[in-house]
Amino acid sequence: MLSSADKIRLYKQMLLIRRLEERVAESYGEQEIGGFTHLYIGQEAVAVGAISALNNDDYVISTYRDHGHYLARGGDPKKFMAELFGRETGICRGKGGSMHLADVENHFFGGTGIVGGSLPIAVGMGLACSYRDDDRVVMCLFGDGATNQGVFHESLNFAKLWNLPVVFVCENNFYGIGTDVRIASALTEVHKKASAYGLPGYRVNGMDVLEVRKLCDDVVGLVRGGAGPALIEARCYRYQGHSMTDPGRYRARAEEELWRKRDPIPRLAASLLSAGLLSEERIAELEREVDDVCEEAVAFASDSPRPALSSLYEDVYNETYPSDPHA
Amino acid sequence: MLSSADKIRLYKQMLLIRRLEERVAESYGEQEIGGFTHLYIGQEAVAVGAISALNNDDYVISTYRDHGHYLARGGDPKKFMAELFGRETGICRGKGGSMHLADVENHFFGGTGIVGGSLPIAVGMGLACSYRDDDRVVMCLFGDGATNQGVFHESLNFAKLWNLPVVFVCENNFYGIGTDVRIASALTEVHKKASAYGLPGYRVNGMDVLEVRKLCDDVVGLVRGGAGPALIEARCYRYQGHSMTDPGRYRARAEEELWRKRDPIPRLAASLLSAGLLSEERIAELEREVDDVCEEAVAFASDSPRPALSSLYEDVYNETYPSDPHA
Amino acid sequence: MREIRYYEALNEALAEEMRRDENVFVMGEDVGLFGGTFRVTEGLMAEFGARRVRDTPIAEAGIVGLAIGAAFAGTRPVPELMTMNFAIVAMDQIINHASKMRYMFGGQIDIPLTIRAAGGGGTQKGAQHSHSIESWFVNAPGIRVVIPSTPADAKGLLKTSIRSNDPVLFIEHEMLYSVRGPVPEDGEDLIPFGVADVKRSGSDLTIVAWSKMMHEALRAAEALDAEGISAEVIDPRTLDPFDWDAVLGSVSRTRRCVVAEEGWRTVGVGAEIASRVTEALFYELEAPVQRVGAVDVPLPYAKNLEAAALPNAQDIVRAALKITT
Amino acid sequence: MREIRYYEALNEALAEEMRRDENVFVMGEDVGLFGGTFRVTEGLMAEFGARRVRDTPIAEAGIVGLAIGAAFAGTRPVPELMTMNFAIVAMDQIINHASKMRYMFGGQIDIPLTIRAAGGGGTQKGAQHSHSIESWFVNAPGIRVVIPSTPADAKGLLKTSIRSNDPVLFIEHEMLYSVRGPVPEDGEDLIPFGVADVKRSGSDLTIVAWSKMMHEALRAAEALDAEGISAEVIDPRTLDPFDWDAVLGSVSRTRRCVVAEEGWRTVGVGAEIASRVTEALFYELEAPVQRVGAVDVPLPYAKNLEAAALPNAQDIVRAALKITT
Ligand SMILES: Cc1ncc(C[n+]2csc(CCOP(=O)(O)OP(=O)(O)O)c2C)c(N)n1
Ligand SMILES: Cc1ncc(C[n+]2csc(CCOP(=O)(O)OP(=O)(O)O)c2C)c(N)n1
Ligand SMILES: [Mg+2]
Ligand SMILES: [Mg+2]
Repeated sequence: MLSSADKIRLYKQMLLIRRLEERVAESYGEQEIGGFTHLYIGQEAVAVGAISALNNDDYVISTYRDHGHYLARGGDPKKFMAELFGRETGICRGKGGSMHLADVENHFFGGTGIVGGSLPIAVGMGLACSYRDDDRVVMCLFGDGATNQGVFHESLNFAKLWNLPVVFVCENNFYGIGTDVRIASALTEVHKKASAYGLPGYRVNGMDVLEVRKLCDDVVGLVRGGAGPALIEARCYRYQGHSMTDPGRYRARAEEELWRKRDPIPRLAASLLSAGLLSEERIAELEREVDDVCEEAVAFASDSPRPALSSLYEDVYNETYPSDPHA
Repeated sequence: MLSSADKIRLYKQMLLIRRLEERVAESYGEQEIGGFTHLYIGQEAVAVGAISALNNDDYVISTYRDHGHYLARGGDPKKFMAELFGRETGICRGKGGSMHLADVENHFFGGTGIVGGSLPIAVGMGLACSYRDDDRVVMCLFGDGATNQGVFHESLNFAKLWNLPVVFVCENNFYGIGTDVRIASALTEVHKKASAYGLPGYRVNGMDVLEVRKLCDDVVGLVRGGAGPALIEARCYRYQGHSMTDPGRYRARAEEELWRKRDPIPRLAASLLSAGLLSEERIAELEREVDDVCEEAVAFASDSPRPALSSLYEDVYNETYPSDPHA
Repeated sequence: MREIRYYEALNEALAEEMRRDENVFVMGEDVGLFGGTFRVTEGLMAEFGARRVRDTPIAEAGIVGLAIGAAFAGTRPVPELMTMNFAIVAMDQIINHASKMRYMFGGQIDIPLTIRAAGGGGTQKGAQHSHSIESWFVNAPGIRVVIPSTPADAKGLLKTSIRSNDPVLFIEHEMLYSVRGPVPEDGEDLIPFGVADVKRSGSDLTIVAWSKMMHEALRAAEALDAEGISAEVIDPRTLDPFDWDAVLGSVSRTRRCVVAEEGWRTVGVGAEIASRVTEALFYELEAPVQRVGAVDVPLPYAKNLEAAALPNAQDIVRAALKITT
Repeated sequence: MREIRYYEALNEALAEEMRRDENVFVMGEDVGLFGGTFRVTEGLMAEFGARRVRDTPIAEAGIVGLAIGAAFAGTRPVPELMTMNFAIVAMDQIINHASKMRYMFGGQIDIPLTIRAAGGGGTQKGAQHSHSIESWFVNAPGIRVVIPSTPADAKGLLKTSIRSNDPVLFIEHEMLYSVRGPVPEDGEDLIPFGVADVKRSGSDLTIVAWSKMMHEALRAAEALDAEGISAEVIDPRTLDPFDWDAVLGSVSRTRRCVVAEEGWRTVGVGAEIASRVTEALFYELEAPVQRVGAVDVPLPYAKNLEAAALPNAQDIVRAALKITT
């Protein structure tokens, strides 16, 4: 059972993700941020509910839509914003950008831009856990679109064959860019895809952070206990376009409105208010606290220097040789 | 219902494959045949039972273990043997060899050496059938090992999404080279993998040509009728090593003996004999007829010229340009 | 002549070829309802319907494999892989299947297949989304490599590709889609493979460049002009087949050559061009052929680093000055 | 020194490194029970058990992906892809993930990963089973490319690869596995990356060749000797990093160079070597650098055609004579 402090923490995390993402959109508009930028707005309950069920030394791995995961994992908002601004102080020294956040200190192994690409890597991290017989688990978050890639199939098969501690969390937001899951998946109930590998498949309301957290507590516990891998389908919705350049015309207005009514942040606020765990004043205070963090993050990013040109040649390899560029 | 003539035809086809494969092994030993050579001995009932259920203008596509499929599809034994001998008169002008038999006149689109590689191609041929609204079906034969490749997943998903007329026939001989299906597949009942795509999955005794034929008649009929793709698992056994260079030490002697007792050729002979559809004399005659075909095939192959060196540069493209090699 | 954008030229080519031949169809991620990530397939679904404009799952190996099979069976698929980055996921189908099956089957089949994908960097998309890897496909025989730099070339070459009976990898460039240029309206104005285009004449130096780098080369040529150096800019337009006659003819006049590409410099297509030019004209060259390409590191996100990693007009000028002064 | 075969040398390297470091493990298709398609992993399962010698499904993208993840998390996986042909199936994991993640994460991680695979043709395995595509991986930065020609190099370099903290593509050759040669018994006799080996000294001509072509180069050198031409044979051993000093040093003495590789000639690694040698030594070269490589067609099955497609000692001799007489 979660304490009220726990629940408030979840609330604050979701709020932070939401507000920071709004700042990202702003800064993208101001051309401080470039490249592909995929906002997480609408899906906050999944990242926060799922990742909070983990221990600190468990591994998390993500996709290009990684802002929410990075932040839910405890990543520094300043280093986050600086990364998106392409600054030397960014979490990846400005080399990764929005799609490739990683925060190894927090055991967050980041963002890959290749749909499905992180799944076998997650399983490999699970293999290392099993190899060393430590009791970590790996959580791998990905979209509904990724479940149609060949590596999804290979990864679930490997995980089950070797009984690896991997929790696959599919964020089913019903679209891969503009493609409806019904156009892309013969089986639209994504969690049922687990059956072809003998994995348990769970479905959860991804718009309710407490439900997500509860299921993940259970599943992570089972997986950590040696029950083998599991697949969770969290149904959710992204409120923005696929990336900053997508006006999102392929979705019905009515559908969007429906899902906006399910917004996980007011939902939790209402439930905490009605349970008397939170007051309107405290909510306003939380908003202010979060705003301060956002302010600071943007200020830190804008004040940070761009990477030195010499860093272009760094980080390709651990070990360098005379024939490497500018070695 | 099959006529007795039909059944005898199936018998003769299986016998031809068996005897020709024995010649292939001999010629490989004499170094007339090189490269990778994968014998089909033991699995004859699958090729013959499944492919005979098709119309002449249906498409068939195979793997590197393609001898049986090519022959069951009506491929010329002479051009087959000449191909394996690397001669100009081979069905692929000596360019393909054992793994890459194709016989486009018979709508046999051949042999690919990449495990799983032919599956999406089969689905694409099914797409062409559907696109043109003709009533052909595509039969795609592959091994148990191939079902763990990513393209298996992608192919079944595509086939179901677009309701394409593709019959996937998995020849489950329980091994991929030396790897037991239990080591490679989380779900060893291969036909159940169909469930993740909403496809029907069937299992059949691949050592009984009449059973295979009967199931394939039904399934091909359904698929041709528009019911969408299907997956058939035919359980069978290869009596030889994976390829000519594999002594096959990883299999238990007892297991091999068990499966040898299920040999599809004597099995059908016994059943036809006991039903009075075939006599011992006719069987001996069939053996002689088949031997003659084999003899002729080997003689044709040895007497055929090696490809002219100029042919090295031919067949890369349909249209050539001055910068192509030796254009 | 009317001017249209590169993406519009491609869109016209697709629409015209689909009108002309019922067997031509497009497929790919978001090509239909969404209209194509780069608007190249915009409007096609409205005109041709979902049978001929097929939205697919995210499964690039499957997309290419299906297209190969459909080509075997007599249709003319034009799959889009969105970007060249994702062609890497489909590499086995492209290299081991599309490029080899005709040969290994002794010429029994044709594979009339045009794989479209956008290459290139320059908009901070980072290491995994900025590939210029045409060199791999030029290395492997069996597939044509077409890489237009202008709207007119884009249209004329896409039409030729679709009508070709061989597999074609048709590489567009993300940063060229919005470039405008004159494009003939005549639907039969095709551009043949293997014919380079002299985009600018000159006498002191030959610059060979394609795709976005052709535009950098033109800018470089302007700058060199100011220094009194007359540069010829040759755009091969197709890298396989390659118009060696045009390049060697030009260099045998100018006796100096710079090759500029956006891909990594090491083992780029530029290495091949430099080698062949040197093999053919060693005793005529005044100086070694110079190669310009990307720095050999994964492409970084930060704007200043990305700009430093990618080659540009200035790099071409610098290379040219090295061998002309 | 005792002589052992190339495959035995590799086997020794694996066993020694596994004994030395508990974090080293191997995985791949048929590496365990079967003992490895080319016997390289023979006996390892008996000694180290199924935890450290892992038989996998046929799923190359998965195999490489798992190995990357395991490397992230602190182990040192040595996946085998059986052959380079199947590396093409795993191309996205190799290029987009193994080679780029360290860079795009700003150096936060190391990926100590050694991917082993056999390349090459020569035994009639046909178009899909005969690849020498090292050029693609040399083109892409972020992964080391190691390609030994002798048993001693194989052992010493495999050990260095396994101990390296960077991803390595370790390319063996199917036709070299049975080649014998002296191999030091000392388990600490490692061979460093980026140090070429002069396999034969000579003064008239430098032949740069690796893997199986190094042996063809030695044969060619013998033949040239008979013609009074003294050829030096340099084996770079690692193509990334590359020992430019050694090659340029040799060519600046001999002033003539032939590069021989088994891969397709067009945009092969030879093009890079020829280009760099020419760039550095243009005014010292007596003749253009000659490149020897496979004919640019998919490899055919028929013995006589395959032999005609693949480069050999005679081709090297012919190229050498072109620039020495
Ligand atoms: C291999 C690959 N193919 C295509 C793309 C282009 N692409 C980027 S995101 C995306 C949609 C992914 O959808 P989903 O997995 O549902 O994740 P979501 O964006 O909804 O979070 C596509 C097709 C890519 N990045 N990688
Ligand atoms: C992509 C790929 N990986 C590995 C191989 C090597 N290989 C050839 S056959 C084979 C086993 C295939 O097993 P299965 O699919 O069961 O077919 P079978 O040989 O039993 O008919 C393997 C691993 C290959 N040819 N292609
Ligand atoms: Mg989605
Ligand atoms: Mg099998």
